[in-house]
Amino acid sequence: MLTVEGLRSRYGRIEVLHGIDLHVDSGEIVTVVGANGAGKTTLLRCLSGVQPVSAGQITFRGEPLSGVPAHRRPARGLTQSPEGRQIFTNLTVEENLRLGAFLYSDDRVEKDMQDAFAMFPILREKRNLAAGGLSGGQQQMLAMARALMGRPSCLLLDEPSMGLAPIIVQQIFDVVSGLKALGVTVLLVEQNAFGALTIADRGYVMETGRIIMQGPAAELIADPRIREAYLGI
Amino acid sequence: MPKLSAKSATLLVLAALIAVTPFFFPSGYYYRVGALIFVNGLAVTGIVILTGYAGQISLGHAGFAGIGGYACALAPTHLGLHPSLAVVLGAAISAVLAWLVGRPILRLKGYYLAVATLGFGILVAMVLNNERALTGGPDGIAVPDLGLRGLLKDWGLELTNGQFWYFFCGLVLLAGAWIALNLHQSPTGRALRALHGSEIAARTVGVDVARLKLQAFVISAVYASVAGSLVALQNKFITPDVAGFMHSIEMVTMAVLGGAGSVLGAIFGAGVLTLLPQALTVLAEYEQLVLGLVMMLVMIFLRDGLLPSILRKLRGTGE
Amino acid sequence: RIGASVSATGPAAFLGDPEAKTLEMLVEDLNAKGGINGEEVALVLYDDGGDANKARTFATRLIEDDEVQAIIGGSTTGTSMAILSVAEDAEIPFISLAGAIDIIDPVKPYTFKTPHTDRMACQKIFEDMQKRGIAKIGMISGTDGFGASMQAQCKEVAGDYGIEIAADETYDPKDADMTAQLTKIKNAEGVQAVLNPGFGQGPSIVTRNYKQLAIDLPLYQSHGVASDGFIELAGKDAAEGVRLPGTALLVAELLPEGDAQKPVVTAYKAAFEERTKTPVGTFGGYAHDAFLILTDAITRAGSTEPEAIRDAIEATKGLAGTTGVYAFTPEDHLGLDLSAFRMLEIKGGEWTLVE
Amino acid sequence: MTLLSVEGLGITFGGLKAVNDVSFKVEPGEIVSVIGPNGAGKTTLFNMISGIYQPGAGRVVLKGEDVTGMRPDLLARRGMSRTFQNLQIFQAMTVLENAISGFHLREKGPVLADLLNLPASRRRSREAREGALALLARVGLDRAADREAGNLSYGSLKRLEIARALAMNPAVLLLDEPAAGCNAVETEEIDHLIAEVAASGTAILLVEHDMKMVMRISNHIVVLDHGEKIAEGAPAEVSRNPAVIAAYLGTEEGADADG
Amino acid sequence: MSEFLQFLFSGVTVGAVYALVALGFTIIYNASDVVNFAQGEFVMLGGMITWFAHAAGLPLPLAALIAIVATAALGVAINKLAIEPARGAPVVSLIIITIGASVFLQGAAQLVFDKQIHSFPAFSGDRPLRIGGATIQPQSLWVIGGALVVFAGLWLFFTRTLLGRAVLATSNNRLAAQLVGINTNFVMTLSFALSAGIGALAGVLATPITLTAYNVGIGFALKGFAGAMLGGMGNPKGALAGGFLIGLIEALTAGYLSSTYKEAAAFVVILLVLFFMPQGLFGRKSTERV
Ligand SMILES: Nc1ncnc2c1ncn2[C@@H]1O[C@H](COP(=O)(O)OP(=O)(O)OP(=O)(O)O)[C@@H](O)[C@H]1O
Ligand SMILES: Nc1ncnc2c1ncn2[C@@H]1O[C@H](COP(=O)(O)OP(=O)(O)OP(=O)(O)O)[C@@H](O)[C@H]1O
Ligand SMILES: [Mg+2]
Ligand SMILES: [Mg+2]
Repeated sequence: MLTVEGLRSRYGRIEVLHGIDLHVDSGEIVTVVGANGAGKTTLLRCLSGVQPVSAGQITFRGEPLSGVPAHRRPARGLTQSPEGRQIFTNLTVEENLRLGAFLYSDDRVEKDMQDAFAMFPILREKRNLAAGGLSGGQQQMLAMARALMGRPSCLLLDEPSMGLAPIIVQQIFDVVSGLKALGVTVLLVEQNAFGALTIADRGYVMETGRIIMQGPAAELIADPRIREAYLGI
Repeated sequence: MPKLSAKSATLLVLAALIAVTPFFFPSGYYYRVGALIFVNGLAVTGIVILTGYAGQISLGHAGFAGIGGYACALAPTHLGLHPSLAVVLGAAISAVLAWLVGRPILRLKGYYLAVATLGFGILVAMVLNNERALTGGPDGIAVPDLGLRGLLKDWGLELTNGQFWYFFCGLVLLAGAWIALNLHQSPTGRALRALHGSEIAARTVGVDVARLKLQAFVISAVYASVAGSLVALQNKFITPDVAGFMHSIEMVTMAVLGGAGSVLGAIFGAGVLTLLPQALTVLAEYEQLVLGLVMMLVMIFLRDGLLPSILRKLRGTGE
Repeated sequence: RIGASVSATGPAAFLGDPEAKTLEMLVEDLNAKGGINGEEVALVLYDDGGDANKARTFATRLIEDDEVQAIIGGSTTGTSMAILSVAEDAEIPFISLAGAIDIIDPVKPYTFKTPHTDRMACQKIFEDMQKRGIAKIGMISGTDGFGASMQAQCKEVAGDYGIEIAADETYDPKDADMTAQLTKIKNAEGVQAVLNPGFGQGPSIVTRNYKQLAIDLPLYQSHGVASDGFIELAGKDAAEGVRLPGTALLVAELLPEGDAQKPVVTAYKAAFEERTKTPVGTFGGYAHDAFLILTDAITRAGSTEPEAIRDAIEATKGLAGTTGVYAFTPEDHLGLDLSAFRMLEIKGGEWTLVE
Repeated sequence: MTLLSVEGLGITFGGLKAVNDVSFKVEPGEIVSVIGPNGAGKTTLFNMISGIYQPGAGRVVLKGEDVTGMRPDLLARRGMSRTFQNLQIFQAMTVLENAISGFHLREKGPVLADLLNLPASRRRSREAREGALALLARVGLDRAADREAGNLSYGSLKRLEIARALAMNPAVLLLDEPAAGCNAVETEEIDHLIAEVAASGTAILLVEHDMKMVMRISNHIVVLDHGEKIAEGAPAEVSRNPAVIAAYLGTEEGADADG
Repeated sequence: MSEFLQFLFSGVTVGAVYALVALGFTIIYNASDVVNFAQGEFVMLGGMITWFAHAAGLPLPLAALIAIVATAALGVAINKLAIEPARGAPVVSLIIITIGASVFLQGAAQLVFDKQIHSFPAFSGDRPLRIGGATIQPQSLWVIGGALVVFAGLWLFFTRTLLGRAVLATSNNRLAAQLVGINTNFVMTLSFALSAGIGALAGVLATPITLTAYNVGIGFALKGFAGAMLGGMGNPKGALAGGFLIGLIEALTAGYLSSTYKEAAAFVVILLVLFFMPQGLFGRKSTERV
């Protein structure tokens, strides 16, 4: 579904991705783990088109994405829930959700919005509050819900569990697993590597802009190097 | 290579420019232009402190230039002060006024601060325009001679009027730049730049944000005031235009165009925007067109300002 | 070489623009005719945008860099004052195009001016008011240099004509509506006429608002709006009956045969309108006259030495320009008297001569 | 004398009681954690204690002085320092300068001295700089010292904020989710850092969702839900409290599930 | 009483002009946080192009339409050529670009047209309407009506349409806007077209009252900006209220206190209001939390 070959990207003159190869098959959950500054966020930004690619090829559903501007990618089914939440702080919760489905008409949106509220009841309570007034975790939920409003076929999640209470973290991972059942493909970047690897099919490990290890999630969890470097066990 | 601090480098470059360029002047007129660049550079250095460091926008700084200028026109005749003391008086009045005005309005942010300072500038310009009995109104008023040139002559240093003002303004600019550069790397300067980045975080590390902004405002007002005084003394005549809205805009534009974050950049901007109209006289009616175009192009392609962008390109570490 | 710095742009563009065009036109014509004393005249023209500081820079440039022998310019009083101090220092003759009396009073060795002073305009108007038995007036003045200066002069001389100023209002040159001020004047006790010193769009709006409020007192404008454009902008109806002190230029056709100014005025008017397709106005006339005075002086001096030119200007006698007939002396650097003004009235959308 | 005591603190936002009548005490060298579901009012509580919000009710007492609603910069002088859940970094400054800014109170002096670059001003600058470099090394950012702070990754920025807060050498340090965005190993490093700081006598008030970390290092835990304090006590106690499990942990082993 | 009424009419006439200009600021501001200092030039162009086309023989309505469309197109061009290429630049840089655009347009206008003052006939004649002893020009009613209609349109746009919200989202968080599929470039283009069009409309409606010339733009921009800030930048309600308020303060000050310092009064009121309401009358507080 999503293939990345030899991807390089830079901020100014400093290259931070030095040739990434990775692929996500349809209906799979794939997770990327790695230390702070490894380049995980940059990778996702390249995929969603907000970060220029200096070399390499991204193919989505068989078509190259180069030249497709960021705002066209959601229409193709590729949606990102960005790092740091990036909600519309001055708009209400409901408006945030509505904009998540910017490409769709009202009737369809109504139902999705109810689904989102069902998933995160707190958002229903706060629907008319400016999103900037939400607590950090609530904003995180909103960011996730907003991404889902776009009904992506491939969802790019950047640390969706960050700042969430344990009870909700569990729920988020359940949601992601549930997406799989709906046929949604997920590329998940997580610092909570244990949680992520538990629900993922496969995983990649990134270090300073390179993939240094990959394999089925179960194998990675069992790998002592991973356990020591990322799981702290 | 012995490491030269950015500050010394900036000052050296400036001093060298001031000292060396006169050898290439084809006529006395270039001294005049040079002096204007230095005066504008001085005013703009104040803007660097306020806007570049502290991130506060003022669209009314010409008001302080007006105060400095008219102090030189009025204090000698009405108070019998020597013109050089009038400069000090003007700076003092500007500082006090900046302090009084700044306290309430510096609580405002962004455009709200811009409109408040704009209002202040317009009020000053309006008083200068309308209190004809005192200020001579829109037609302007004469300013007494500084007398320093005569003094130098007595000491055996004979300079033309143009030369005198060129070197005098150059020296004042050097002093102004030195102070602004000191500030940049000092604790106060860091605190200013910090509150620019995040006021809340600056507060939590103990920065008294209101007080610091006020200090920056007052300092930059003094810069503008002294610049205004120098214009008045040099021209021996002053009109309310110095305090006008367009002059305020011009100051900000010079700073941003050159690179508001750095003193040398802003002075460079002052130079460009002072020279440009002089260079464009050959194009006469196309002047405004070209000026507007230059402003846009610079900001599009050298968005951090002329000098920083050029330097970065030269060093080869840019985007 | 002649230098010029006028305000072709900026708030005083109404003044500077026709001045610049006039000068360019005259130099071309002159050179086409072979120049002065067989030498071509070069004009160096700068636009100071109405800013005194810039004007001073350009004056310096004209003298030190372009090495001109004389300067024409200073559309506004502020710019004129800036130029004159440079010109005086360098001892270069300077002919100002601005109104204020301070420019030549006290007389400075190298400074002259062509327009009548504001004070003369006030005097002319008050003379006319006196004739009509008006003793109490309201004033509404622009806060620009022109309006403010004339306002002050008028207030000074009003007493000489037994005229009392019962209401004194101002407006900003960019204002869009003056009904508030006019209402105040209208309601002021015993006002018999209204005087509006100003230039630009202000006076047109005043005139329209005057009509809107149906004020039926005589309205006097200043020479600041003496051009056909004013009638058009204020509207024929609203402008009906407005009086102002103008120059011969506006009433070229109405001048009696034999009027000394008639030939100059008609020639300039025809040439200017042909070239620019815009109606002539008083200000272009000032530049015309300045150029005339200067070339006349250079011709007579037979030299381009600044001092010789200055002396020749001071010896000018009976030189008919568009503004009036000039006669300079070492003590009088204005060279005009009240007779140069003619009281005009707008009737049926046309300028007419009063009397 | 108690270092910091929070007494009946409360605030409402448009009818919502975001924090209601919360009290607790913190002693020097103690690590007190505040936990609770998202939206429980933890950050709001921090914002009131650190003077960013004016409390609607209650008092904050620091070293015996009532400092309720006092401006953050004045609190900073009295020894309070904090980090933010929504990063507050001086983006345009270098990493080093960000850290130096934490020394503001110690390095600031008369403006005039700064304007004229007097030796005293230079000395203060130099000292702050040295201190900052040492701190950056402690949080593992020494190699990034001269980079523009805005260019760091999220996790690095979190650590930069901690360094800046530590630079103040505070008596009370408020940390709002310091480990968010860090993986388990990085979190452990932060753990150690916090424990070290506490051992030096600084009182620490911690908000964190990483239960492993909370359970490991806290001396005392305060649990909030819907703005109210629902439980309080030692880690072991709290983690067995049914109300806490229901509202927050999900399972008794909430801490484990959270990897 | 009739005196007061006259001052009031004077105030609303001028105020409506300011309000129209202020309304023009809101859209671009809402899309990008940039106060477009070239807004005044759009007003100038509206007047000048209409005058030019009318003088060239076109009927007034057609001339006005051409002016509005042409100005809107120019707005788009400015966005495409100057704003879009500078994407990601700090807000001050963008402001300088708009100031540059303003200088440029003014320079172009004096070349393409001329430096004279111009006007064209009022839409419904010059016969003043008498109300309670005071008079008002029919054209004033056009301007007031224009301001109200534009206000209503903008208000509906921003509160009732998805596109309006997309505009707000773009300035609030450009990255996120792109990620949900908003074509932020299109939003900017649209904003410039609308802003410029509204500016031109202001010029068309106001010129019979205020007259026009190549250099009137700055004055309009200044007053419109002040009005918009007084009301709270970005909010159509604020722009409307702020514009009218400034007009009224000026007229009442001129009527009852001093015509010389009427603008001073306006700015003093602005300073006072901002002292107590730092976001203007209707400005919303940013809800950024830490
Ligand atoms: N805007 C930027 N400008 C310059 N460099 C940047 C920028 N953003 C990130 N970087 C650098 O790129 C590298 C990769 O950063 P990235 O944010 O992708 O890391 P990450 O793996 O997501 O880390 P984290 O887990 O901390 O979020 C880091 O070295 C970072 O400093
Ligand atoms: N400025 C505000 N306006 C309106 N509501 C607010 C505001 N600030 C906070 N709230 C509300 O107060 C409640 C508490 O928020 P707070 O940020 O303190 O939660 P928290 O405990 O820090 O949550 P998290 O763990 O998600 O960060 C939330 O429901 C939030 O919506
Ligand atoms: Mg990341
Ligand atoms: Mg929180």
